[in-house]
Amino acid sequence: MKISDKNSLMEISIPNKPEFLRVVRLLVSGYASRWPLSIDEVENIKVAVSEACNTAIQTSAKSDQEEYIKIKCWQENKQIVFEIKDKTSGSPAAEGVEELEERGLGMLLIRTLMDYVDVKTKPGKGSKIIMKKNIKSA
Amino acid sequence: MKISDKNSLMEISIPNKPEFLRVVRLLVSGYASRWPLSIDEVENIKVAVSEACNTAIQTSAKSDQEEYIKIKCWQENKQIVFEIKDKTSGSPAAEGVEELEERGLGMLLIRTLMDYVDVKTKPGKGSKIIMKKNIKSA
Amino acid sequence: MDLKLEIKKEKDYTHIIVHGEVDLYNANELKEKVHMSTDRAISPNLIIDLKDVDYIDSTGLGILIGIKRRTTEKGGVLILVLYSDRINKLFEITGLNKIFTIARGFDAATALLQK
Amino acid sequence: MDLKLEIKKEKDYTHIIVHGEVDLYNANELKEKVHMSTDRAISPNLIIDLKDVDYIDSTGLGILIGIKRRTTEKGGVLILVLYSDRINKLFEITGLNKIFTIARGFDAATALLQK
Ligand SMILES: Nc1ncnc2c1ncn2[C@@H]1O[C@H](COP(=O)(O)OP(=O)(O)O)[C@@H](O)[C@H]1O
Ligand SMILES: Nc1ncnc2c1ncn2[C@@H]1O[C@H](COP(=O)(O)OP(=O)(O)O)[C@@H](O)[C@H]1O
Repeated sequence: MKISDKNSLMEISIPNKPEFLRVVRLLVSGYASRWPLSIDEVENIKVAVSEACNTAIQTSAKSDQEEYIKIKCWQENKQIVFEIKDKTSGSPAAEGVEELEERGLGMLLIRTLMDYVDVKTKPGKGSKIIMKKNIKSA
Repeated sequence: MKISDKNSLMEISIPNKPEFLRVVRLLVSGYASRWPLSIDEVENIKVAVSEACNTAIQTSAKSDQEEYIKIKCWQENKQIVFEIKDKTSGSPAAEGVEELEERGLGMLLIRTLMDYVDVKTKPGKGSKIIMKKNIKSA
Repeated sequence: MDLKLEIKKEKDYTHIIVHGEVDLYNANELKEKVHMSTDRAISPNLIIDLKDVDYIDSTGLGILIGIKRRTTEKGGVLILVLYSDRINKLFEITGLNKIFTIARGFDAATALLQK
Repeated sequence: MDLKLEIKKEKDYTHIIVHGEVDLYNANELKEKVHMSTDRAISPNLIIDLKDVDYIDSTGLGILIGIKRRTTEKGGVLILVLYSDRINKLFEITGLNKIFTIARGFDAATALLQK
Protein backbone atom coordinates (compact mmCIF):
# COMPACT_ATOMS: atom_id res chain seq x y z
CA MET A 1 0.00 0.00 0.00
CA LYS A 2 1.37 3.34 -1.06
CA ILE A 3 0.35 6.28 1.04
CA SER A 4 0.35 9.66 -0.61
CA ASP A 5 2.88 12.20 0.60
CA LYS A 6 0.03 14.08 2.19
CA ASN A 7 -0.37 11.24 4.71
CA SER A 8 -4.08 10.79 4.70
CA LEU A 9 -4.51 7.24 5.93
CA MET A 10 -7.50 6.64 8.13
CA GLU A 11 -8.16 3.15 9.49
CA ILE A 12 -11.18 1.89 11.31
CA SER A 13 -12.13 -1.41 12.79
CA ILE A 14 -15.73 -2.21 13.74
CA PRO A 15 -17.50 -5.33 14.98
CA ASN A 16 -19.05 -7.22 12.06
CA LYS A 17 -22.50 -6.09 13.09
CA PRO A 18 -25.04 -4.12 11.08
CA GLU A 19 -25.52 -1.67 13.96
CA PHE A 20 -22.22 -0.06 13.01
CA LEU A 21 -23.06 0.61 9.35
CA ARG A 22 -24.48 4.01 10.09
CA VAL A 23 -21.32 5.09 11.91
CA VAL A 24 -19.28 3.91 8.93
CA ARG A 25 -21.41 5.99 6.58
CA LEU A 26 -20.95 9.08 8.74
CA LEU A 27 -17.24 8.47 8.84
CA VAL A 28 -16.88 7.89 5.12
CA SER A 29 -18.91 10.98 4.22
CA GLY A 30 -16.83 13.03 6.61
CA TYR A 31 -13.60 11.64 5.22
CA ALA A 32 -14.59 12.05 1.58
CA SER A 33 -15.81 15.62 2.16
CA ARG A 34 -12.23 16.62 2.81
CA TRP A 35 -11.43 16.27 -0.89
CA PRO A 36 -12.77 18.40 -3.74
CA LEU A 37 -15.67 16.11 -4.61
CA SER A 38 -19.25 17.05 -5.34
CA ILE A 39 -22.00 16.20 -2.85
CA ASP A 40 -23.14 13.52 -5.29
CA GLU A 41 -19.70 11.96 -5.47
CA VAL A 42 -19.45 11.87 -1.67
CA GLU A 43 -22.89 10.25 -1.58
CA ASN A 44 -21.82 7.67 -4.15
CA ILE A 45 -18.76 6.78 -2.11
CA LYS A 46 -20.92 6.46 1.00
CA VAL A 47 -23.28 4.06 -0.75
CA ALA A 48 -20.43 1.98 -2.19
CA VAL A 49 -18.53 1.63 1.09
CA SER A 50 -21.69 0.80 2.98
CA GLU A 51 -22.51 -1.91 0.41
CA ALA A 52 -19.00 -3.32 0.68
CA CYS A 53 -19.43 -3.48 4.47
CA ASN A 54 -22.76 -5.26 3.99
CA THR A 55 -20.96 -7.93 2.04
CA ALA A 56 -18.19 -8.13 4.62
CA ILE A 57 -20.67 -8.40 7.49
CA GLN A 58 -22.81 -11.00 5.76
CA THR A 59 -19.76 -13.03 4.87
CA SER A 60 -18.20 -13.05 8.29
CA ALA A 61 -21.45 -13.21 10.26
CA LYS A 62 -21.56 -16.95 9.67
CA SER A 63 -18.70 -17.31 12.09
CA ASP A 64 -19.37 -17.66 15.80
CA GLN A 65 -16.29 -15.72 16.81
CA GLU A 66 -16.10 -12.01 17.44
CA GLU A 67 -15.01 -10.73 14.10
CA TYR A 68 -14.13 -7.27 12.92
CA ILE A 69 -14.40 -5.43 9.64
CA LYS A 70 -11.41 -3.28 8.82
CA ILE A 71 -11.72 -0.21 6.63
CA LYS A 72 -8.80 1.80 5.35
CA CYS A 73 -9.08 5.01 3.38
CA TRP A 74 -6.30 7.05 1.85
CA GLN A 75 -5.43 9.28 -1.06
CA GLU A 76 -3.13 7.95 -3.74
CA ASN A 77 -2.26 10.04 -6.76
CA LYS A 78 -5.54 11.52 -7.93
CA GLN A 79 -7.82 8.98 -6.28
CA ILE A 80 -9.27 8.26 -2.89
CA VAL A 81 -8.97 4.59 -2.08
CA PHE A 82 -11.17 2.53 0.23
CA GLU A 83 -10.22 -0.95 1.35
CA ILE A 84 -12.77 -3.10 3.19
CA LYS A 85 -11.55 -6.35 4.70
CA ASP A 86 -13.21 -9.13 6.62
CA LYS A 87 -11.70 -12.23 8.11
CA THR A 88 -13.19 -15.72 8.04
CA SER A 89 -15.08 -17.75 5.64
CA GLY A 90 -14.68 -16.09 2.27
CA SER A 91 -17.75 -16.48 0.11
CA PRO A 92 -20.19 -18.71 1.94
CA ALA A 93 -23.07 -20.53 0.35
CA ALA A 94 -25.82 -17.94 0.13
CA GLU A 95 -28.84 -18.56 2.28
CA GLY A 96 -31.68 -17.95 -0.10
CA VAL A 97 -32.58 -16.40 -3.40
CA GLU A 98 -33.41 -13.03 -1.87
CA GLU A 99 -30.03 -12.84 -0.21
CA LEU A 100 -28.27 -13.66 -3.47
CA GLU A 101 -30.24 -10.97 -5.27
CA GLU A 102 -29.23 -8.39 -2.69
CA ARG A 103 -25.57 -9.33 -3.08
CA GLY A 104 -25.93 -8.82 -6.79
CA LEU A 105 -27.57 -5.44 -6.30
CA GLY A 106 -24.85 -4.38 -3.87
CA MET A 107 -22.00 -5.27 -6.22
CA LEU A 108 -23.85 -3.61 -9.09
CA LEU A 109 -24.06 -0.40 -7.07
CA ILE A 110 -20.41 -0.57 -6.09
CA ARG A 111 -19.23 -1.14 -9.65
CA THR A 112 -21.41 1.62 -11.04
CA LEU A 113 -20.62 4.23 -8.42
CA MET A 114 -16.85 3.80 -8.13
CA ASP A 115 -14.13 4.28 -10.74
CA TYR A 116 -12.18 1.13 -9.89
CA VAL A 117 -13.20 -1.98 -7.98
CA ASP A 118 -11.23 -5.10 -7.15
CA VAL A 119 -12.54 -7.98 -5.05
CA LYS A 120 -10.18 -10.61 -3.69
CA THR A 121 -11.39 -13.62 -1.78
CA LYS A 122 -9.17 -16.16 -0.08
CA PRO A 123 -11.23 -19.21 0.82
CA GLY A 124 -11.26 -19.70 4.57
CA LYS A 125 -9.43 -16.45 5.21
CA GLY A 126 -11.69 -13.61 4.22
CA SER A 127 -12.18 -11.12 1.47
CA LYS A 128 -10.94 -7.70 0.54
CA ILE A 129 -12.61 -5.09 -1.63
CA ILE A 130 -10.56 -2.21 -2.95
CA MET A 131 -12.44 0.69 -4.47
CA LYS A 132 -11.14 3.93 -5.93
CA LYS A 133 -12.78 7.19 -6.83
CA ASN A 134 -11.12 9.77 -9.06
CA ILE A 135 -10.62 13.24 -7.67
CA LYS A 136 -11.03 15.38 -10.73
CA SER A 137 -9.53 18.58 -9.48
CA ALA A 138 -6.74 17.00 -7.41
CA MET B 1 -8.62 -4.06 28.18
CA LYS B 2 -11.82 -5.88 28.90
CA ILE B 3 -14.35 -5.94 26.10
CA SER B 4 -17.97 -6.38 27.06
CA ASP B 5 -19.69 -9.56 25.99
CA LYS B 6 -21.61 -7.50 23.49
CA ASN B 7 -18.40 -6.99 21.51
CA SER B 8 -18.62 -3.32 20.80
CA LEU B 9 -15.01 -2.36 20.16
CA MET B 10 -14.47 0.26 17.50
CA GLU B 11 -10.95 1.41 16.68
CA ILE B 12 -9.87 4.25 14.50
CA SER B 13 -6.53 5.61 13.47
CA ILE B 14 -6.20 9.06 11.89
CA PRO B 15 -3.24 11.21 10.87
CA ASN B 16 -2.34 13.64 13.64
CA LYS B 17 -3.80 16.52 11.69
CA PRO B 18 -6.60 18.88 12.69
CA GLU B 19 -8.40 18.28 9.38
CA PHE B 20 -9.57 14.95 10.76
CA LEU B 21 -11.16 16.26 13.95
CA ARG B 22 -14.52 16.74 12.33
CA VAL B 23 -14.58 13.16 11.10
CA VAL B 24 -13.75 12.00 14.61
CA ARG B 25 -16.63 14.02 16.02
CA LEU B 26 -19.04 12.52 13.49
CA LEU B 27 -17.80 9.07 14.33
CA VAL B 28 -17.99 9.51 18.08
CA SER B 29 -21.50 10.96 17.94
CA GLY B 30 -22.57 8.09 15.75
CA TYR B 31 -20.99 5.55 18.05
CA ALA B 32 -22.35 7.07 21.25
CA SER B 33 -25.85 7.36 19.78
CA ARG B 34 -26.05 3.60 19.77
CA TRP B 35 -26.39 3.59 23.55
CA PRO B 36 -29.29 4.92 25.59
CA LEU B 37 -27.80 8.34 26.21
CA SER B 38 -29.50 11.72 25.95
CA ILE B 39 -28.62 14.09 23.10
CA ASP B 40 -26.78 16.21 25.67
CA GLU B 41 -24.71 13.29 26.88
CA VAL B 42 -23.75 12.37 23.31
CA GLU B 43 -22.78 16.00 22.75
CA ASN B 44 -20.67 16.01 25.92
CA ILE B 45 -18.84 12.89 24.79
CA LYS B 46 -18.23 14.45 21.39
CA VAL B 47 -16.72 17.56 22.97
CA ALA B 48 -14.54 15.54 25.36
CA VAL B 49 -13.15 13.20 22.71
CA SER B 50 -12.50 16.08 20.33
CA GLU B 51 -10.60 17.91 23.09
CA ALA B 52 -8.57 14.81 23.86
CA CYS B 53 -7.67 14.56 20.18
CA ASN B 54 -6.65 18.23 20.20
CA THR B 55 -4.20 17.45 22.95
CA ALA B 56 -2.94 14.37 21.13
CA ILE B 57 -2.51 16.28 17.87
CA GLN B 58 -0.78 19.22 19.51
CA THR B 59 1.51 16.90 21.41
CA SER B 60 2.57 14.79 18.48
CA ALA B 61 2.60 17.59 15.91
CA LYS B 62 6.03 18.61 17.16
CA SER B 63 7.42 15.50 15.52
CA ASP B 64 8.47 15.53 11.88
CA GLN B 65 7.36 11.99 11.25
CA GLU B 66 3.98 10.88 10.01
CA GLU B 67 2.20 10.16 13.23
CA TYR B 68 -1.23 8.79 13.94
CA ILE B 69 -3.77 9.23 16.69
CA LYS B 70 -5.50 6.03 17.76
CA ILE B 71 -8.97 6.07 19.24
CA LYS B 72 -10.67 3.06 20.75
CA CYS B 73 -14.24 2.99 22.00
CA TRP B 74 -16.04 0.17 23.72
CA GLN B 75 -18.65 -0.61 26.28
CA GLU B 76 -17.59 -2.06 29.61
CA ASN B 77 -20.10 -2.78 32.32
CA LYS B 78 -22.35 0.25 32.45
CA GLN B 79 -19.95 2.67 30.82
CA ILE B 80 -18.76 3.61 27.38
CA VAL B 81 -15.01 3.97 27.33
CA PHE B 82 -12.92 6.10 24.99
CA GLU B 83 -9.15 5.75 24.76
CA ILE B 84 -7.14 8.33 22.82
CA LYS B 85 -3.46 7.59 22.22
CA ASP B 86 -0.67 9.45 20.50
CA LYS B 87 2.90 8.43 19.97
CA THR B 88 5.95 10.66 20.36
CA SER B 89 7.00 13.34 22.60
CA GLY B 90 4.71 13.24 25.61
CA SER B 91 4.11 16.67 27.06
CA PRO B 92 6.24 19.16 25.15
CA ALA B 93 7.13 22.62 26.34
CA ALA B 94 4.11 24.72 25.48
CA GLU B 95 4.66 27.38 22.87
CA GLY B 96 3.04 30.40 24.44
CA VAL B 97 0.66 31.49 27.11
CA GLU B 98 -2.38 31.26 24.82
CA GLU B 99 -1.59 27.67 23.97
CA LEU B 100 -1.22 26.75 27.63
CA GLU B 101 -4.55 28.38 28.41
CA GLU B 102 -6.27 26.36 25.71
CA ARG B 103 -4.80 23.12 27.05
CA GLY B 104 -6.16 24.04 30.46
CA LEU B 105 -9.59 24.77 29.01
CA GLY B 106 -9.59 21.49 27.10
CA MET B 107 -8.74 19.38 30.15
CA LEU B 108 -11.29 21.31 32.20
CA LEU B 109 -13.98 20.45 29.64
CA ILE B 110 -12.95 16.80 29.55
CA ARG B 111 -12.96 16.45 33.33
CA THR B 112 -16.31 18.19 33.68
CA LEU B 113 -18.10 16.38 30.88
CA MET B 114 -16.96 12.81 31.52
CA ASP B 115 -17.52 10.57 34.53
CA TYR B 116 -13.96 9.23 34.72
CA VAL B 117 -10.73 10.54 33.22
CA ASP B 118 -7.22 9.18 33.42
CA VAL B 119 -4.22 10.69 31.63
CA LYS B 120 -0.98 8.77 31.32
CA THR B 121 2.13 10.23 29.75
CA LYS B 122 5.34 8.37 29.09
CA PRO B 123 8.11 10.86 28.29
CA GLY B 124 9.37 10.30 24.76
CA LYS B 125 6.73 7.70 24.02
CA GLY B 126 3.37 9.39 23.93
CA SER B 127 0.30 9.81 26.02
CA LYS B 128 -2.99 8.05 26.58
CA ILE B 129 -6.27 9.50 27.80
CA ILE B 130 -8.96 7.14 29.03
CA MET B 131 -12.41 8.60 29.54
CA LYS B 132 -15.60 6.90 30.64
CA LYS B 133 -19.23 7.92 30.57
CA ASN B 134 -21.89 6.17 32.61
CA ILE B 135 -24.83 4.70 30.78
CA LYS B 136 -27.63 5.19 33.25
CA SER B 137 -30.14 2.82 31.79
CA ALA B 138 -27.66 0.10 30.72
CA MET C 1 -30.96 4.01 13.07
CA ASP C 2 -34.58 4.39 13.97
CA LEU C 3 -36.99 3.21 11.37
CA LYS C 4 -40.40 4.79 11.70
CA LEU C 5 -43.49 3.78 9.75
CA GLU C 6 -46.76 5.71 9.46
CA ILE C 7 -49.48 3.34 8.32
CA LYS C 8 -52.89 4.41 7.03
CA LYS C 9 -55.35 1.73 5.93
CA GLU C 10 -57.74 3.22 3.38
CA LYS C 11 -60.53 1.56 1.45
CA ASP C 12 -58.60 1.41 -1.82
CA TYR C 13 -55.03 1.05 -0.57
CA THR C 14 -52.74 0.90 2.42
CA HIS C 15 -50.46 3.92 2.61
CA ILE C 16 -47.13 3.44 4.39
CA ILE C 17 -44.76 6.33 4.92
CA VAL C 18 -41.24 5.23 5.83
CA HIS C 19 -38.91 7.53 7.79
CA GLY C 20 -35.19 7.07 8.40
CA GLU C 21 -32.43 4.99 6.88
CA VAL C 22 -33.14 1.49 5.58
CA ASP C 23 -30.11 -0.78 5.68
CA LEU C 24 -28.92 -4.25 6.62
CA TYR C 25 -29.57 -3.37 10.27
CA ASN C 26 -33.28 -2.74 9.97
CA ALA C 27 -34.44 -3.98 6.55
CA ASN C 28 -36.02 -7.06 8.12
CA GLU C 29 -37.89 -4.83 10.52
CA LEU C 30 -39.28 -2.99 7.49
CA LYS C 31 -40.32 -6.28 5.91
CA GLU C 32 -42.08 -7.53 9.02
CA LYS C 33 -43.88 -4.28 9.74
CA VAL C 34 -45.10 -3.98 6.16
CA HIS C 35 -46.27 -7.59 6.08
CA MET C 36 -48.05 -7.21 9.40
CA SER C 37 -49.94 -4.18 8.19
CA THR C 38 -50.85 -5.61 4.79
CA ASP C 39 -52.01 -8.93 6.19
CA ARG C 40 -54.98 -7.20 7.77
CA ALA C 41 -55.47 -4.52 5.17
CA ILE C 42 -58.81 -3.74 3.53
CA SER C 43 -57.33 -3.46 0.04
CA PRO C 44 -54.40 -5.47 -1.40
CA ASN C 45 -53.04 -2.29 -3.01
CA LEU C 46 -50.03 -0.71 -1.36
CA ILE C 47 -48.46 2.73 -1.59
CA ILE C 48 -45.02 2.88 0.02
CA ASP C 49 -43.83 6.41 0.43
CA LEU C 50 -40.04 6.72 0.59
CA LYS C 51 -39.93 10.52 0.54
CA ASP C 52 -38.54 10.66 4.09
CA VAL C 53 -36.01 7.92 3.54
CA ASP C 54 -32.51 9.44 3.58
CA TYR C 55 -30.75 6.26 2.64
CA ILE C 56 -31.67 2.82 1.37
CA ASP C 57 -29.18 0.08 0.67
CA SER C 58 -29.37 -3.07 -1.45
CA THR C 59 -30.90 -4.98 1.45
CA GLY C 60 -33.74 -2.47 1.55
CA LEU C 61 -34.15 -2.70 -2.23
CA GLY C 62 -34.27 -6.49 -1.90
CA ILE C 63 -37.01 -6.23 0.70
CA LEU C 64 -39.03 -3.98 -1.63
CA ILE C 65 -38.69 -6.59 -4.40
CA GLY C 66 -40.12 -9.18 -2.00
CA ILE C 67 -42.96 -6.87 -1.01
CA LYS C 68 -43.82 -6.32 -4.66
CA ARG C 69 -43.89 -10.06 -5.23
CA ARG C 70 -46.20 -10.60 -2.27
CA THR C 71 -48.48 -7.74 -3.28
CA THR C 72 -48.79 -9.09 -6.83
CA GLU C 73 -49.57 -12.58 -5.50
CA LYS C 74 -52.48 -11.11 -3.56
CA GLY C 75 -53.80 -9.38 -6.64
CA GLY C 76 -52.70 -5.94 -5.50
CA VAL C 77 -50.57 -3.22 -7.01
CA LEU C 78 -47.51 -1.74 -5.31
CA ILE C 79 -46.65 1.88 -5.98
CA LEU C 80 -43.50 3.49 -4.64
CA VAL C 81 -43.40 7.22 -4.01
CA LEU C 82 -39.89 8.57 -4.58
CA TYR C 83 -39.00 12.24 -4.42
CA SER C 84 -35.26 12.43 -3.99
CA ASP C 85 -32.91 12.28 -6.96
CA ARG C 86 -30.47 10.37 -4.82
CA ILE C 87 -32.84 7.48 -4.14
CA ASN C 88 -34.19 7.55 -7.69
CA LYS C 89 -30.65 7.14 -8.96
CA LEU C 90 -30.25 3.89 -7.01
CA PHE C 91 -33.37 2.53 -8.69
CA GLU C 92 -32.03 3.53 -12.09
CA ILE C 93 -28.59 2.01 -11.60
CA THR C 94 -30.09 -1.29 -10.48
CA GLY C 95 -32.75 -1.27 -13.19
CA LEU C 96 -35.40 -1.52 -10.49
CA ASN C 97 -37.15 1.55 -11.92
CA LYS C 98 -38.37 -0.82 -14.65
CA ILE C 99 -39.70 -3.35 -12.16
CA PHE C 100 -41.46 -0.96 -9.81
CA THR C 101 -44.26 1.46 -10.52
CA ILE C 102 -42.85 4.73 -9.29
CA ALA C 103 -44.73 7.97 -8.59
CA ARG C 104 -43.22 11.34 -7.81
CA GLY C 105 -45.82 12.16 -5.17
CA PHE C 106 -48.75 10.76 -3.23
CA ASP C 107 -51.39 12.25 -5.56
CA ALA C 108 -49.63 10.78 -8.58
CA ALA C 109 -49.64 7.43 -6.77
CA THR C 110 -53.41 7.39 -6.14
CA ALA C 111 -54.00 8.56 -9.73
CA LEU C 112 -51.99 5.56 -10.96
CA LEU C 113 -54.14 3.25 -8.84
CA GLN C 114 -57.31 4.55 -10.41
CA LYS C 115 -56.15 3.69 -13.90
CA MET D 1 -15.07 22.42 8.05
CA ASP D 2 -15.84 25.63 6.27
CA LEU D 3 -15.70 28.67 8.45
CA LYS D 4 -17.75 31.55 7.09
CA LEU D 5 -17.76 35.07 8.46
CA GLU D 6 -20.24 37.84 7.67
CA ILE D 7 -18.69 41.16 8.58
CA LYS D 8 -20.59 44.46 8.85
CA LYS D 9 -18.70 47.59 9.84
CA GLU D 10 -21.09 50.02 11.49
CA LYS D 11 -20.39 53.43 13.02
CA ASP D 12 -20.64 52.19 16.61
CA TYR D 13 -19.40 48.62 16.26
CA THR D 14 -18.21 45.91 13.93
CA HIS D 15 -20.66 43.03 13.71
CA ILE D 16 -19.23 39.62 12.85
CA ILE D 17 -21.49 36.61 12.35
CA VAL D 18 -19.62 33.31 12.47
CA HIS D 19 -20.99 30.23 10.69
CA GLY D 20 -19.75 26.66 11.02
CA GLU D 21 -17.57 24.74 13.45
CA VAL D 22 -14.63 26.41 15.17
CA ASP D 23 -11.89 23.99 16.15
CA LEU D 24 -8.15 23.44 16.12
CA TYR D 25 -8.31 23.19 12.32
CA ASN D 26 -9.63 26.67 11.67
CA ALA D 27 -9.39 28.67 14.92
CA ASN D 28 -6.38 30.57 13.59
CA GLU D 29 -8.32 31.45 10.48
CA LEU D 30 -11.00 32.93 12.76
CA LYS D 31 -8.37 34.93 14.62
CA GLU D 32 -6.81 36.33 11.47
CA LYS D 33 -10.08 37.22 9.80
CA VAL D 34 -11.36 38.95 12.91
CA HIS D 35 -8.12 40.88 13.36
CA MET D 36 -8.07 41.90 9.70
CA SER D 37 -11.57 43.28 9.89
CA THR D 38 -11.10 45.08 13.20
CA ASP D 39 -7.81 46.66 12.20
CA ARG D 40 -9.66 48.82 9.70
CA ALA D 41 -12.88 49.19 11.62
CA ILE D 42 -14.58 52.53 12.31
CA SER D 43 -15.34 51.67 15.94
CA PRO D 44 -13.21 49.58 18.32
CA ASN D 45 -16.38 47.88 19.62
CA LEU D 46 -17.02 44.36 18.44
CA ILE D 47 -20.09 42.15 18.41
CA ILE D 48 -19.28 38.52 17.61
CA ASP D 49 -22.36 36.53 16.85
CA LEU D 50 -21.99 32.80 17.49
CA LYS D 51 -25.62 31.88 16.88
CA ASP D 52 -24.73 29.89 13.78
CA VAL D 53 -21.78 28.13 15.36
CA ASP D 54 -22.59 24.45 15.82
CA TYR D 55 -19.44 23.62 17.67
CA ILE D 56 -16.57 25.49 19.30
CA ASP D 57 -13.64 23.83 21.00
CA SER D 58 -11.12 25.06 23.54
CA THR D 59 -8.94 26.43 20.75
CA GLY D 60 -11.83 28.58 19.59
CA LEU D 61 -12.51 29.72 23.15
CA GLY D 62 -8.82 30.59 23.48
CA ILE D 63 -8.98 32.70 20.32
CA LEU D 64 -11.99 34.57 21.72
CA ILE D 65 -10.02 35.31 24.90
CA GLY D 66 -7.29 36.80 22.74
CA ILE D 67 -9.78 38.86 20.75
CA LYS D 68 -11.24 40.21 23.97
CA ARG D 69 -7.78 41.21 25.16
CA ARG D 70 -7.04 43.02 21.90
CA THR D 71 -10.39 44.75 21.85
CA THR D 72 -9.91 45.97 25.43
CA GLU D 73 -6.41 47.23 24.60
CA LYS D 74 -7.90 49.36 21.83
CA GLY D 75 -10.47 50.82 24.21
CA GLY D 76 -13.33 48.82 22.74
CA VAL D 77 -15.91 46.47 24.16
CA LEU D 78 -16.43 42.89 22.96
CA ILE D 79 -19.90 41.41 23.17
CA LEU D 80 -20.61 37.78 22.30
CA VAL D 81 -24.03 36.76 21.05
CA LEU D 82 -24.84 33.20 22.16
CA TYR D 83 -28.17 31.52 21.56
CA SER D 84 -27.58 27.82 21.95
CA ASP D 85 -27.68 26.14 25.36
CA ARG D 86 -24.96 23.81 24.19
CA ILE D 87 -22.44 26.59 23.49
CA ASN D 88 -23.53 28.53 26.59
CA LYS D 89 -22.77 25.47 28.67
CA LEU D 90 -19.16 25.44 27.46
CA PHE D 91 -18.78 29.03 28.60
CA GLU D 92 -20.25 28.15 31.99
CA ILE D 93 -18.07 25.09 32.54
CA THR D 94 -14.92 27.04 31.72
CA GLY D 95 -15.99 30.07 33.74
CA LEU D 96 -15.63 32.17 30.60
CA ASN D 97 -19.19 33.44 31.04
CA LYS D 98 -17.73 35.62 33.81
CA ILE D 99 -14.99 37.00 31.56
CA PHE D 100 -17.08 37.74 28.49
CA THR D 101 -20.05 40.03 28.13
CA ILE D 102 -22.70 37.75 26.70
CA ALA D 103 -25.97 38.72 25.05
CA ARG D 104 -28.78 36.38 24.03
CA GLY D 105 -29.44 38.20 20.78
CA PHE D 106 -28.20 40.98 18.52
CA ASP D 107 -30.59 43.60 19.89
CA ALA D 108 -29.53 42.79 23.43
CA ALA D 109 -25.92 43.20 22.28
CA THR D 110 -26.43 46.70 20.83
CA ALA D 111 -28.43 47.65 23.94
CA LEU D 112 -25.46 46.61 26.11
CA LEU D 113 -23.14 48.79 24.00
CA GLN D 114 -25.30 51.84 24.56
CA LYS D 115 -25.05 51.54 28.31
N1 LIG E 1 -30.96 -5.20 -10.80
C1 LIG E 1 -32.02 -5.89 -11.19
N2 LIG E 1 -32.55 -5.60 -12.39
C2 LIG E 1 -33.59 -6.27 -12.81
N3 LIG E 1 -34.18 -7.26 -12.13
C3 LIG E 1 -33.68 -7.57 -10.95
C4 LIG E 1 -32.61 -6.90 -10.41
N4 LIG E 1 -32.37 -7.43 -9.22
C5 LIG E 1 -33.24 -8.35 -9.02
N5 LIG E 1 -34.05 -8.46 -10.06
C6 LIG E 1 -35.15 -9.37 -10.27
O1 LIG E 1 -36.31 -8.68 -10.10
C7 LIG E 1 -37.27 -9.60 -9.75
C8 LIG E 1 -38.21 -8.83 -8.97
O2 LIG E 1 -39.21 -9.66 -8.76
P1 LIG E 1 -40.70 -9.11 -8.72
O3 LIG E 1 -41.01 -8.29 -9.89
O4 LIG E 1 -40.88 -8.59 -7.34
O5 LIG E 1 -41.36 -10.54 -8.76
P2 LIG E 1 -42.51 -11.07 -9.65
O6 LIG E 1 -42.21 -10.65 -11.05
O7 LIG E 1 -42.35 -12.54 -9.39
O8 LIG E 1 -43.68 -10.43 -9.04
C9 LIG E 1 -36.61 -10.70 -8.99
O9 LIG E 1 -36.99 -11.91 -9.47
C10 LIG E 1 -35.16 -10.50 -9.26
O10 LIG E 1 -34.54 -11.59 -9.85
N1 LIG F 1 -11.38 28.74 32.58
C1 LIG F 1 -11.03 29.96 32.85
N2 LIG F 1 -11.67 30.61 33.80
C2 LIG F 1 -11.31 31.85 34.12
N3 LIG F 1 -10.35 32.51 33.49
C3 LIG F 1 -9.68 31.90 32.54
C4 LIG F 1 -9.99 30.62 32.16
N4 LIG F 1 -9.19 30.27 31.14
C5 LIG F 1 -8.41 31.30 30.93
N5 LIG F 1 -8.70 32.28 31.76
C6 LIG F 1 -8.08 33.57 31.86
O1 LIG F 1 -8.90 34.51 31.31
C7 LIG F 1 -8.13 35.57 30.92
C8 LIG F 1 -8.82 36.18 29.82
O2 LIG F 1 -8.13 37.25 29.53
P1 LIG F 1 -8.88 38.56 29.04
O3 LIG F 1 -9.98 38.91 29.95
O4 LIG F 1 -9.12 38.35 27.57
O5 LIG F 1 -7.62 39.49 29.18
P2 LIG F 1 -7.50 40.89 29.86
O6 LIG F 1 -8.17 40.75 31.19
O7 LIG F 1 -6.01 40.97 29.92
O8 LIG F 1 -8.17 41.75 28.90
C9 LIG F 1 -6.79 35.03 30.56
O9 LIG F 1 -5.78 35.76 31.17
C10 LIG F 1 -6.78 33.66 31.12
O10 LIG F 1 -5.74 33.41 31.99
